[in-house]
Amino acid sequence: MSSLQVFILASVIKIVLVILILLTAVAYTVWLERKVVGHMQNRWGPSRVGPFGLLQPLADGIKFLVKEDLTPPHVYKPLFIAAPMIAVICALTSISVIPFGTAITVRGYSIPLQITDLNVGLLLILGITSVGVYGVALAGWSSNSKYSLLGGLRASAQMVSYEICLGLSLVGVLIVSGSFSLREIVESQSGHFWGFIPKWNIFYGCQFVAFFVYLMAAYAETNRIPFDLPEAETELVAGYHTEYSAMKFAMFFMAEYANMITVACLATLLFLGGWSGPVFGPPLLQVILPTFWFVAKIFVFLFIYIWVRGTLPRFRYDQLMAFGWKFLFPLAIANLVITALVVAYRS
Amino acid sequence: MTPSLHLWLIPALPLLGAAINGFFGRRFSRQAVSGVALTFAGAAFLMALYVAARFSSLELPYTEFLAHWIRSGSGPHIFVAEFEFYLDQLTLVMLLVVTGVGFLIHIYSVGYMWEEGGFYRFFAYLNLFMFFMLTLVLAGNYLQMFIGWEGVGLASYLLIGFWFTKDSAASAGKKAFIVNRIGDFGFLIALFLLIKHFGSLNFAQVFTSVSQLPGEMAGFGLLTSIGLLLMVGAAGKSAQIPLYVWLPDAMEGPTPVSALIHAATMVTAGVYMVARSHVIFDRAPNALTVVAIIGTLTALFAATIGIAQTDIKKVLAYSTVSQLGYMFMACGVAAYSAGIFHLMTHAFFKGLLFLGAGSVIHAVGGEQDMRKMGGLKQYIPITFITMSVATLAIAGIWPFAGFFSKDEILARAYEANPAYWFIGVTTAFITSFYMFRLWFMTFWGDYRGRDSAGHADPHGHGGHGHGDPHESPMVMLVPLMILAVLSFVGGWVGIGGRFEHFLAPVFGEGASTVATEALSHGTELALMAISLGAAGLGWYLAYLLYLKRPELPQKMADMLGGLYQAVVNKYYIDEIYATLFVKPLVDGSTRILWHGVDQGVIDAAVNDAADGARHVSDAARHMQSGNLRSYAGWLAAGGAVVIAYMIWMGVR
Amino acid sequence: MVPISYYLILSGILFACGVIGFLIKRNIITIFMSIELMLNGVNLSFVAFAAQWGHLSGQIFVFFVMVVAAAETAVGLAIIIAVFRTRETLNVDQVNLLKL
Amino acid sequence: MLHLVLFLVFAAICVAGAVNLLVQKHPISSALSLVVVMASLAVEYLLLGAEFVAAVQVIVYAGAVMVLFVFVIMLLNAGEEETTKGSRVALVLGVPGALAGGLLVAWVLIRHSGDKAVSLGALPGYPKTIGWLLFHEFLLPFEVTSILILIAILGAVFLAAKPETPPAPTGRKG
Repeated sequence: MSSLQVFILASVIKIVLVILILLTAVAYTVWLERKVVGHMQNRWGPSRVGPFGLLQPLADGIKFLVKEDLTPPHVYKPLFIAAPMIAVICALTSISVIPFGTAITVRGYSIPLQITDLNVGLLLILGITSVGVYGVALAGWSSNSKYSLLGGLRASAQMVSYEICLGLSLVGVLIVSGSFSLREIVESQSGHFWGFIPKWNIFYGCQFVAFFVYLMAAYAETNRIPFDLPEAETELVAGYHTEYSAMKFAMFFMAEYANMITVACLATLLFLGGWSGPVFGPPLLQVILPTFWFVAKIFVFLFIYIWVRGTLPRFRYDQLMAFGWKFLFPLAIANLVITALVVAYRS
Repeated sequence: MTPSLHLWLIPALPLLGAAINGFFGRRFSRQAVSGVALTFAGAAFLMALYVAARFSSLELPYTEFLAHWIRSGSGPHIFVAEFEFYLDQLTLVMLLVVTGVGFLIHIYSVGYMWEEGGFYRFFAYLNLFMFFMLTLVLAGNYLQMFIGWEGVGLASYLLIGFWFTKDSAASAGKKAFIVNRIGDFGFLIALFLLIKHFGSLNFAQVFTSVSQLPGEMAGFGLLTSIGLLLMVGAAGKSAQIPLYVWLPDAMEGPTPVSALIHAATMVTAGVYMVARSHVIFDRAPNALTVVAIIGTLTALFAATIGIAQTDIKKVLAYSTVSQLGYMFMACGVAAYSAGIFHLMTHAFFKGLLFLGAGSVIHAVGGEQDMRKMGGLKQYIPITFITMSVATLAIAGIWPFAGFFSKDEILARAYEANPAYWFIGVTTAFITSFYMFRLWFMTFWGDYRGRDSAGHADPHGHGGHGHGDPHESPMVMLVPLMILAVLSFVGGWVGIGGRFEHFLAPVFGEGASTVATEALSHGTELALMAISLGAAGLGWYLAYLLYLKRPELPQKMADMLGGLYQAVVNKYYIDEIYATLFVKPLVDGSTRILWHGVDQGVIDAAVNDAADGARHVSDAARHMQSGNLRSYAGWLAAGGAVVIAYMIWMGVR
Repeated sequence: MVPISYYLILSGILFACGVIGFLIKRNIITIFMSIELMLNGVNLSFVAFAAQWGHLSGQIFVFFVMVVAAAETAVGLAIIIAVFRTRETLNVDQVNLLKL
Repeated sequence: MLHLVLFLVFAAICVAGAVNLLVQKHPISSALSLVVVMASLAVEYLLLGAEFVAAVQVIVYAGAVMVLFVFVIMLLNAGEEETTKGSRVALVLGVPGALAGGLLVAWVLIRHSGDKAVSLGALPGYPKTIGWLLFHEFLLPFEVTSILILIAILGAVFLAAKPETPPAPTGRKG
């Protein structure tokens, strides 16, 4: 087999695998959230379908698929249909540059655990995330409903605002690691300092402020509590997806959770050292361990997501804007300036 | 090298006084205003005295440089005018006259103007006048002299129109200013000619250049033109035919102003200027002849008008014109020092006459008509005595000041041309007549003012009530007394040609010495006797007509008829001027300049341009539709044109 | 291998579309988008020229154009909002008070 | 070959998007066409090797500028475009002018641009090199644009703020 053929074959396998895993992960993140929040609220959560309710996502999926797909009158149909697709496509595409671990070697071919490695991988994710806004905004607009329109408006304003903080928080990391390539960023974080502390950006690069800003901005970007104003059930009756049902609604749902996972991956890669961690044991274990660490860190991140959801109330809209522009934005800039100065001093 | 005299202080001091009074006087009390004015005028006088005291130790002429003024051009065509001061004997005489008489009149004014509104304004103007007059006198070049020349005109205008709410005063001020402008025009052209031909206005340089030129014995050359143009200027300032008409009207100003400006100092500036430019006139005999003729005619002409005037100040005004004519006559026969001598004595006695007249007017509550006076000698004795001295002086009675100076002029005129002398003596007779007429009408006989008292000048001295005439306060009388003394003794400096000798370095030895020797002693004595006789005759005639037989003048007037009317109406000169010059000028301006040029051409051009612009804009504004897309359309089309043009021109 | 002129022609087409959009569209927001389209056309030619001359300053220029475009968008849209508040229309044919 | 195919495909998308922008009556459709144009332009940039420019194109233009457009369209609830006849000049003079200008420029370009062709990624615009240039050769313009941005933010806030109330959150999208 020529190397091109190997490349194409490996790519196809990787794409299929990643999509399968991602969709499953999305489904089980929903389950996890319901379960965890349930326990936090002294309930059981899903427990009827399968052991511990583990088959619940499957049941939900079937339900969405077979439900009647209602299209309300007076909607602008092309966009009404296109909007959830845009949302889910953008959510799924951004996973393509995420590396899940070191390269593995199969029959002498080194295959990186990543669909594609780009010089500007991080920028690609940012770009795709920002394009993802259209899904929400257009859904709100095309529904021809005032709740949806308000939700769409809120979503677009909020996401544009917080995108700036998100981007600025990442610039600090970029300065420390000096690359846009996610793999290189992770590799720059391997090793330890002072004997035991891992050289993660959050520790070694002193990017804990950036991490905090990133965390906040990520919550807002993914429309999660406490910043879930575009879909605030009590005010806007689910906001931009009020008029959606069945599989279209499911697409928004999937997009949201896929985005959560992407954001968690990104946080892990940029701040928490990616797949770096203690590697030991037999060769097979050594292959699996980095990916394990990676998944574990994502899991922790997702858990914090759910934990926050179970804990914090929702912001008011002007508070959201004030928090973003008057607190996070200056904080991110201060972090950027200090990081730049420190890096300049070190070199 | 003589140490600096700080001549610049002499004009600068009154200027400072004028500035203080002019800017802050409104808040000052009258005492403070008069204090400031008197201090600075007096200081100028003291400076002048100091200069006189140092005079014998100076290298003459003494010049003092103050500052650079104009520098233009370079090389041989450079023109330079500096602020500089020039001091010689002539300047010193003028300096003393101006500051001395000026200071006395300042003192007098404090009393005279005490009741008037605008007290500070008056003294500011007066000090300003002193500044300009002293600048004129001390100037080191013609341009600086011109500043003073224009400045005294300005001060004169301001002071004639001092009571500017009175219509006649305002128009008299304007008349003085406009008539003076005509003269100044001639003066300016003379200056331009000087610059053109001599490249300088500095006295020393100009006179040096001129003295190297040959005299223009005949014809009409450069120097003659300059001389005549200077004479035009002098005629304007010194009220000579044909530009004398402003001076009688200038009597609308307060009386001290008439005394200072329109008798003693400013009007003599023309004489001073001619005397100062004697180098030019010496080489232009034709111009000098014109000066002499104008002076002689003016002397006679104004004197005849003076006979019939009833306003006390008008009489003195025509007298002034007449006396100025004498001075020009003197200059015209190249007897400059005689002219200056008469200038000085005239300053004393004419200043005194005006001040005395002011005192009389003050006494009778603002009345100026002599027919309503009479018998005032027992009411105002001091004024009477001083006025008498002045009258004797101007009539030319020995040994008063006027005798010496007038005699000198007449002698020199006789020497030049007996016709001048004859007219001069006739004028002396008429002068004596109308002056004694004034004297008798005012001070002798019975007081005729009671029945009609109350017709006081609205700006006059109504505050004094309408009772009997009363003597003026001391502050007015002291200057009168001092001037009376000067009028009495002032002529003695001329005895034996001392004054002439003093001025000889300025006017050159030749003219004066030759002149004195030309006349035999006997002829001189005869001439003296004749002029004394003429003066006596004038006195007798006035005594006869106005004291002994007061009904006679009316009869004579009836007898003379038209001639008398002509004299009363000043030969209708004002009317003739109005018909000949003013009306054509006004009509011409109205028709040609206003309706024709201004409305027809300038306004029409402006209006048509505006109309045209509006029509074009009316058409073009449709482009400016306010529609964004239209603008973009024009832009796109224009862009296409530009691209096509660039490709056409081969820009790749 | 693609000739540079292809890129330039594409950029020209985009620019012309922008100009024509400016001319024929009535909605002020769409007109504004036409301007963005023109800017994008110009950007493409910048990048193409950068490739032709082998110098990156062409690409740098694109960044400046983008910055200016972003600033322009912010201000322009704010103006549009202000105009809409007072005139209650987005049709430029009805926003024509700026005339004699 | 692949290069040419990619170029043609995305150029076609690009032109289609641009034409669609003109044809569509509703501003939001026009806006989405413009997003398509920009996205395909990003691909063209990639073909020219300007990967950083391409990424920024997507982030800034598609992700921020056009979102603002959509936001404003939604905020003002802009409806379908009315076809008013406010300007004859634009149609009579402007469109022919624009077409003529475009044709002239195209003619010049085709005549004079020569046969120079670029291969895929001929001049890679790496972020590092671009950044280096930006902070060395173009430092002053860079700083000036930052001031421009600041002014634009202030201007936008001021303009969009309602006169009586403090700036509304909608005005802060600069």
